[in-house]
Amino acid sequence: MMDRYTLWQRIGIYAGIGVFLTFILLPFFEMFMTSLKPLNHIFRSPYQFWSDDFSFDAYTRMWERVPNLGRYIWNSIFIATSVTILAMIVIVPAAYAYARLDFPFKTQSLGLFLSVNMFAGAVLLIPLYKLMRQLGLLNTYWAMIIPGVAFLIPTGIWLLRGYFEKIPKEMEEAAYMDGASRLYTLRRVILPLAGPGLVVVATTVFITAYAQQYLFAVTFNSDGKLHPLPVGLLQFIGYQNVEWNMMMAAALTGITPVLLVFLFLQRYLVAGLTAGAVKE
Amino acid sequence: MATLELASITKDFGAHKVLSGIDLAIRDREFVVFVGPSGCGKSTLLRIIAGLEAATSGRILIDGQDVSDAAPVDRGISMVFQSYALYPHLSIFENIAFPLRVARLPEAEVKAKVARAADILQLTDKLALKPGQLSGGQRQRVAIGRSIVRNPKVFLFDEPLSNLDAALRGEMRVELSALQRDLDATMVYVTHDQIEAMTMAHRIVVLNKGRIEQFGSPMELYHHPATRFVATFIGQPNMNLIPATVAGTGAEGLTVDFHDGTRMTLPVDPAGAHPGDRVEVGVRPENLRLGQGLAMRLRVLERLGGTTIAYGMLADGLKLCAALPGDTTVHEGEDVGLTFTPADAHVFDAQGRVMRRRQAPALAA
Amino acid sequence: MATLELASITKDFGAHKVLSGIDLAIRDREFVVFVGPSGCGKSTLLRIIAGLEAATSGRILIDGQDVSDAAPVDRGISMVFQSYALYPHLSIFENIAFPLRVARLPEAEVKAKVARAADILQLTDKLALKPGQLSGGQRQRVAIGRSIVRNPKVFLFDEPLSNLDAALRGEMRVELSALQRDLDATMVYVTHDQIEAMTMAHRIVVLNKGRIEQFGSPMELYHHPATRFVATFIGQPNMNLIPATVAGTGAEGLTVDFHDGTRMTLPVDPAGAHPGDRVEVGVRPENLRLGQGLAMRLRVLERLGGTTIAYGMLADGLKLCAALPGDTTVHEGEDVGLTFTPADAHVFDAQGRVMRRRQAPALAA
Amino acid sequence: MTLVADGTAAPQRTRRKALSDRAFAWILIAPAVLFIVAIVAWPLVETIRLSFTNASLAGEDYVGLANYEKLFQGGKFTEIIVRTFVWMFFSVSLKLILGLIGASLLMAAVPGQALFRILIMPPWVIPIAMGCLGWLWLFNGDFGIISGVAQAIGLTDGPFAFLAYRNSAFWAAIVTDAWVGTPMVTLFFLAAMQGVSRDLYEAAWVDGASRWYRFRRITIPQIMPVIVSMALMSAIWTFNSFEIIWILTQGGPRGGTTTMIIDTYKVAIANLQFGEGAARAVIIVIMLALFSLLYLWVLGRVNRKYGVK
Amino acid sequence: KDVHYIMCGDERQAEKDSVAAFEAANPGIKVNLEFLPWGTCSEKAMQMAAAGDPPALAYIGSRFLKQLSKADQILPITLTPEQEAAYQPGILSTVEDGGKRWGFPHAFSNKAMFVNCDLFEQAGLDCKVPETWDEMKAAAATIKEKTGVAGIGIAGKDFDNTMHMFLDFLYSNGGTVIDTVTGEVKFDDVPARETLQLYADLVPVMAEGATALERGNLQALFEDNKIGMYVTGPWGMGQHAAKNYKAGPVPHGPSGGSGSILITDSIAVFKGSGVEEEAMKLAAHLTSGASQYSLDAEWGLPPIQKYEEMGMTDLYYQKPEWALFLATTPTGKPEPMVYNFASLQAVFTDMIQGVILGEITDIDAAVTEAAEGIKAIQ
Ligand SMILES: Nc1ncnc2c1ncn2[C@@H]1O[C@H](COP(=O)(O)OP(=O)(O)OP(=O)(O)O)[C@@H](O)[C@H]1O
Ligand SMILES: Nc1ncnc2c1ncn2[C@@H]1O[C@H](COP(=O)(O)OP(=O)(O)OP(=O)(O)O)[C@@H](O)[C@H]1O
Ligand SMILES: [Mg+2]
Ligand SMILES: [Mg+2]
Repeated sequence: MMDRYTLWQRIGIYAGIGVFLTFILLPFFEMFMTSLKPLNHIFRSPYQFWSDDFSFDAYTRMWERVPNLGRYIWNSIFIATSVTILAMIVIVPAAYAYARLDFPFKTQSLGLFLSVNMFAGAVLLIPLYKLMRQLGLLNTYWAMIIPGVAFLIPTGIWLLRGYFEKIPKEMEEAAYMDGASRLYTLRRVILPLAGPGLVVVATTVFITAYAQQYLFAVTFNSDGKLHPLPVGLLQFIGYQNVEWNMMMAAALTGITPVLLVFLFLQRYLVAGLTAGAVKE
Repeated sequence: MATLELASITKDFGAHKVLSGIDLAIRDREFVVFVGPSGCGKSTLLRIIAGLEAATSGRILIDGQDVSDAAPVDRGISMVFQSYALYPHLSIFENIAFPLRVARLPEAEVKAKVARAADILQLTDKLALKPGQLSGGQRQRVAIGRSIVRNPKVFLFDEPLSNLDAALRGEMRVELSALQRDLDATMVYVTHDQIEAMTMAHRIVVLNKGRIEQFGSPMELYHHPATRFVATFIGQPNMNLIPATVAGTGAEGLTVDFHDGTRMTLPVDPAGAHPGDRVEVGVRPENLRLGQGLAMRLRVLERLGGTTIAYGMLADGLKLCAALPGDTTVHEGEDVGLTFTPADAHVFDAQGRVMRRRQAPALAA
Repeated sequence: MATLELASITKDFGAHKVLSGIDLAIRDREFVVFVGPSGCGKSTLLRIIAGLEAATSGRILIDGQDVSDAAPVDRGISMVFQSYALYPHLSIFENIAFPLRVARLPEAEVKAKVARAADILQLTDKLALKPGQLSGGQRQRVAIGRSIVRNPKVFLFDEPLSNLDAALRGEMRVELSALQRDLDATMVYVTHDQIEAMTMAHRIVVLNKGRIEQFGSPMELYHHPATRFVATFIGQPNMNLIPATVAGTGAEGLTVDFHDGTRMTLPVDPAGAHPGDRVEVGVRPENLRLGQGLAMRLRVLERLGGTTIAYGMLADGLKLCAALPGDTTVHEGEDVGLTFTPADAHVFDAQGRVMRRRQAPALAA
Repeated sequence: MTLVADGTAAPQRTRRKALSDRAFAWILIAPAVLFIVAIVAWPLVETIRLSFTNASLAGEDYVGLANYEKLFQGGKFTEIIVRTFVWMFFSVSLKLILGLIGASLLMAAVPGQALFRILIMPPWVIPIAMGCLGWLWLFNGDFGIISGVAQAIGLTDGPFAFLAYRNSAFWAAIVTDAWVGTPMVTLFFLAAMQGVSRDLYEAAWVDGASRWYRFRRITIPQIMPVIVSMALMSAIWTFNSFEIIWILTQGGPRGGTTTMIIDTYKVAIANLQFGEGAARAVIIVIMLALFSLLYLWVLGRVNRKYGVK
Repeated sequence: KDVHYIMCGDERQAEKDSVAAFEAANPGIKVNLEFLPWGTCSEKAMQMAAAGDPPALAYIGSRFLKQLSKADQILPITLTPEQEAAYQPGILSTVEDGGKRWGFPHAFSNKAMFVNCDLFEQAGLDCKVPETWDEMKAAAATIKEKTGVAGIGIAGKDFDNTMHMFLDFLYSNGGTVIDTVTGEVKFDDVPARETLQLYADLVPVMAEGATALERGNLQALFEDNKIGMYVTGPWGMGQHAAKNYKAGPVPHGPSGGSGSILITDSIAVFKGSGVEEEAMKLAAHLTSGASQYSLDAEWGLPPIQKYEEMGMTDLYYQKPEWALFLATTPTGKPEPMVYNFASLQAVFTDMIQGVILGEITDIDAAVTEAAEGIKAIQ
């Protein structure tokens, strides 16, 4: 379109984006600054943006201070990945059923599914704990994976259903005409076609699973080796000191993997939301 | 290769009756086209034949065998969809090979069959591409390729050309006709484009509101439309309908009075008509010519080269359309007279039924 | 109400030259249609006129005033989009009133203007509805309504009918022609449907690869195509092109030899032709008739009622098409002879340029 | 594949097909149903049951509606409900406004656009608890950057501890919650805006509509259904948002940031009064259900009003 | 047998070694030692108990023992006469209820006042720990006036620390919350009013945003010369080792002598773990002489047992700076024992924050109301 921005509009846009990004990134900046400060300099006012004793020390020392740190980061990734895989295994068939098949109580049950979003894990914590105990899952990865999966299923179904609905019905009918079974069609036609949708949903599930690892881990797991990063970070809180610089360094280090995943897939994600989610 | 019979097929969607009492017998190697306005049930009927949709009642016989309950693949039919339904993630080769893969044919056989289909459809050098890299007409051919590798007894097409532009549509029309002859196949073809119907069909089924209005060859429909609906639906531009009153009946036919007072005797079977009855006289634009007769003011002229289509209005507001020779020198806004040969007229009674024409042209083929 | 001049307009998208050196003068009250194959730059040129896109170079004058840098609203143009671009959340009334609301006209004036437009377009009883509740043709009229309330000097249309079905398209074509006359407006209309171009335009611009191939009245283009491209683009079915070799030139015209040995003298201006030159002889299907001449095997017949289109092949594989009278009794697979009057022939040299015909029909209007 | 919708009049064969389709559908959704029943539905039923008992560390006895009665005595709980809705209202509004502004800015075709779109995502991507740690620092009066900069440029003449006062802590929690939620809202709005046909803008521009006019009369109505959807989803998340307030203020000072979920957690988990906590949880669920019904009603109207199919 | 033991804080080598020694001495018992972060560990153990899946034993604030015993979740302990005799006086009272002892005290601390000599000198004061509230108020006011920096740091966040610091001052004014003998609520009395009034008086000179401050923040502020004084435990000696500070007993108010809160954490043995006997054994082992000493030494806490009497020498607390904390231990008083400590804490926090935020102006009424609240919890 020829409707170009004037110089002032352009400046305004960049200024606006600048302010917006400042708001978004400020905490990360603060975390980064903190990670650079030596422990005895962390609490020093007035606020300093730079001082000679800033260094990347914390990034090396944190591995010694909490020897399991690497393990925690790995746990986080492992748990999020497992949640994603398990959730997708459950979500894909269900989303397909809701997109394509007719069965009694279809809309009602979908509504019930979606209403799961109304329950915070915190509200159901005690009964969940009992359940985990009865199933013998306490202090295993499963205790952190399974509740995570359950709370992500509804949104996943809802998102993926949108993609499945976008696949022309004729694709399936054509395969059906050729004698392909439902599973064959699902495998050879539907899933490849829903590829971008699967990426979007899986990424969303992964990110959410990564972001919400605190409550279940703290409650259902007491095995120090299995903790995800957000819980592992608490180890920087000592009896006498909180090692803020190392904690922030560890936090920033720990979020890099997921940021990388996101960076890699964000193209699909933004485009994918246009295609799938925003249909209503 | 096969005959196809439909016996009193009906279809309801809930309370909505979409098809009622469809009886149809399609001959071996016949090219039958379903036409009709949007929503009349063409696609539904085709899908019932394909087995994609279950009929509410009625039976389907292919080669005399009842296949009403058979799965599509067991009916020996194949179908080409309006959207082509190509698999964008598979190569052209794999698209065409899809039915063979489903049937788990050995690789060599798959290769041979796909090669043959590709050869027929001139797709041999495109086999490695993806559907997204092909033009509309080529995609159309891939869809056909997928349907012929299985050697079905009956081919079904649902508006296969409607996504193509005019020039390509004309081309594909010719190709499809040739293909039908080459494959010696029975084909059922759905369209709402009556030019396609007229040019391709051996016989045409005109559907309206879930019923068959008429089933016959194109020329039969053109010259002997059974109803007012068929008459106006077939032929482009549409047939003009001029209201008139029956003045009398006789051996030469029906005598009618037009609103402007003109009286004319038309050579049709006047059975059941009584003086004073209101009828409509149908005249195709191509049967109107300049001359003493209906006085029309020209509104718009469309000069197509070989012909000029003249749109205008009679004094009483009735819109008429005439196809005049391309070299006619008339102007928009001019008043002209239009006349026609009585033998070219169709007459419809108040219920829209035709009165049989006596001097219709001999039917081709 | 306005003239429109384009002076050496060019447009590049990056390295891709889409338009090169477009010069065009459109008269007051003229209905000009841009046609051309897909991607030739029609829409781009229209959008440059509208001001939606900036030309890379060149100037646009409306009523003699340079508007190259003016915003769309200041050019006094209005535009109807292919998608209609109706606002789905606004009522028909508000859709039509949109430009007036933007201009902050008083309520009473808005009401009056919308009412007038709705009246012209027969939308008065639909004003309270939403676009989603209208049929395709009605939406089209709403889009036109929105463009006329502003009293623009020039109307621009980008394929406004391409989303409609055939019957409706025919109807709207007539209505648009009538509207243009009623409003006495200058209109520029883009289409790739040559029937629309031929029937509606006062003059047609044929675009090809970003250049103007020819600019002239429909009959001029039909009878005097300037190039091989225009000749095959205009006319349906397409003109047949038969390769031939120049045998000699003379006062009566150009003598050519066809591949089957037939020799013919065609009444065209042979300037620049030398014996032995390869040329193409163009003959429109409607100018071919049965008779002694080119020997063709009929492949497919399309019986349209008034005419029968015969598709076939010469012995050397050249595909030909002839429009024969509807009552011709030929059959598919039959061998027939085809002939034509030399005066109907067009001759194109190896560069695709036409040789001027000497006995072309008088041009209409 | 399409099924006969009404089973009653259909002949035998269609019914058979429908049945097998049904069975297939049930097989497909069975795992999902199983998960939800086990992990959500059963605990929910258990929570409802607990709400009629005095369950605590010491065991449980049936007490009827006593928990509910106690809840509504004294008006303290009503105060918390009101605060929760105020918190939800402001937080959701802030997210929507920021999301709209952000999405509009990111729609602008300026160089760097792609990079900016990536840069707004981190808050969504990282664990909420970690983001909150960052904000905890930012809000610190003596050592935080906000107070620090404010002092440096003379906005305040001493340190200001945002989390120390009812109002500022309440707003700090809102800002943090908005920060967590804004990227996702922005992303959805961005996607919705990209879905608006360019033709509509061009048509309006040809008619002389300014950018602002186009935003107001085209963009907003066109994405209205998405705005409403996001409003509900954010509202539910915000309502249930626990970690943010817990990490920043633990509901203080003096209950100034205690929302229903914080209150429930304090009672049920910190105080180990499961029965009373369960009653609170049940009230939350009822409120959200009512809220969702209201929303669905609004969404229906919006969809109709804005002509979306 | 598998014995699950929940310990608080980051990993302590001393505790690990003791556990290892125990395992070596008791083949067949495997100890699953888990360190959980402060702030979640006690809660975690109690939640597990509530869900019917208790750990075998857990390190827990003694203040929770009453609640756990009432709920029949933990077992009473029995001490041998030597064990009993080993504890410093007053320690065992923190785990007693209804005539039984409910946990093995495992860590203990008391508090003192730390003053920042740099700031005192800047304000033109002698660096000396104030002995009375009046002196303290005057010093704080002077520092605030002369240096612009807060005179004193008071904790006011929703955190256990807030109540603890208040109790330090209450106990230094002869106040009582609940009579340990009769169980009567004694809070609604003059000492409490005076203490609350003290807080009100200090508001203008205390560190800004006190309602958002807890122990860690105060430590940082002190270290950064942002507060003139504050009350903290013996760990302050380590944390402020590089600073020019002085420490002394908590200043006393008009109605009593200096004192401080005496906090113990204990090892509680849970009922229903199936390994109660082994757990008892382990708890006894961990709290016996050498094991207990090494933990105290590593953590830097006041000695919980009489190590000299056990014949140990070269003790860490024989360094001169420890004199203060050793000397003030006998003046300490335990936390009030109630069935629901969280609720008790909420009452205190609410009252204190009310005063700091200026929302409470009627001190009398506030104390009376708080006393009512405490009674309701009992
Ligand atoms: N699955 C369905 N459920 C309910 N009604 C249906 C369904 N499929 C089709 N219909 C209805 O059946 C009627 C016939 O539809 P059908 O698709 O057969 O029409 P058509 O003749 O193919 O029209 P078109 O030319 O537009 O393709 C329509 O009124 C349609 O609304
Ligand atoms: N914004 C753009 N950026 C780059 N190339 C463009 C852009 N818009 C159009 N083009 C290119 O310019 C050429 C002309 O496009 P234009 O839309 O004008 O064609 P058209 O004649 O209208 O075709 P159609 O009949 O398909 O609408 C095409 O090759 C197209 O790919
Ligand atoms: Mg159809
Ligand atoms: Mg175009």
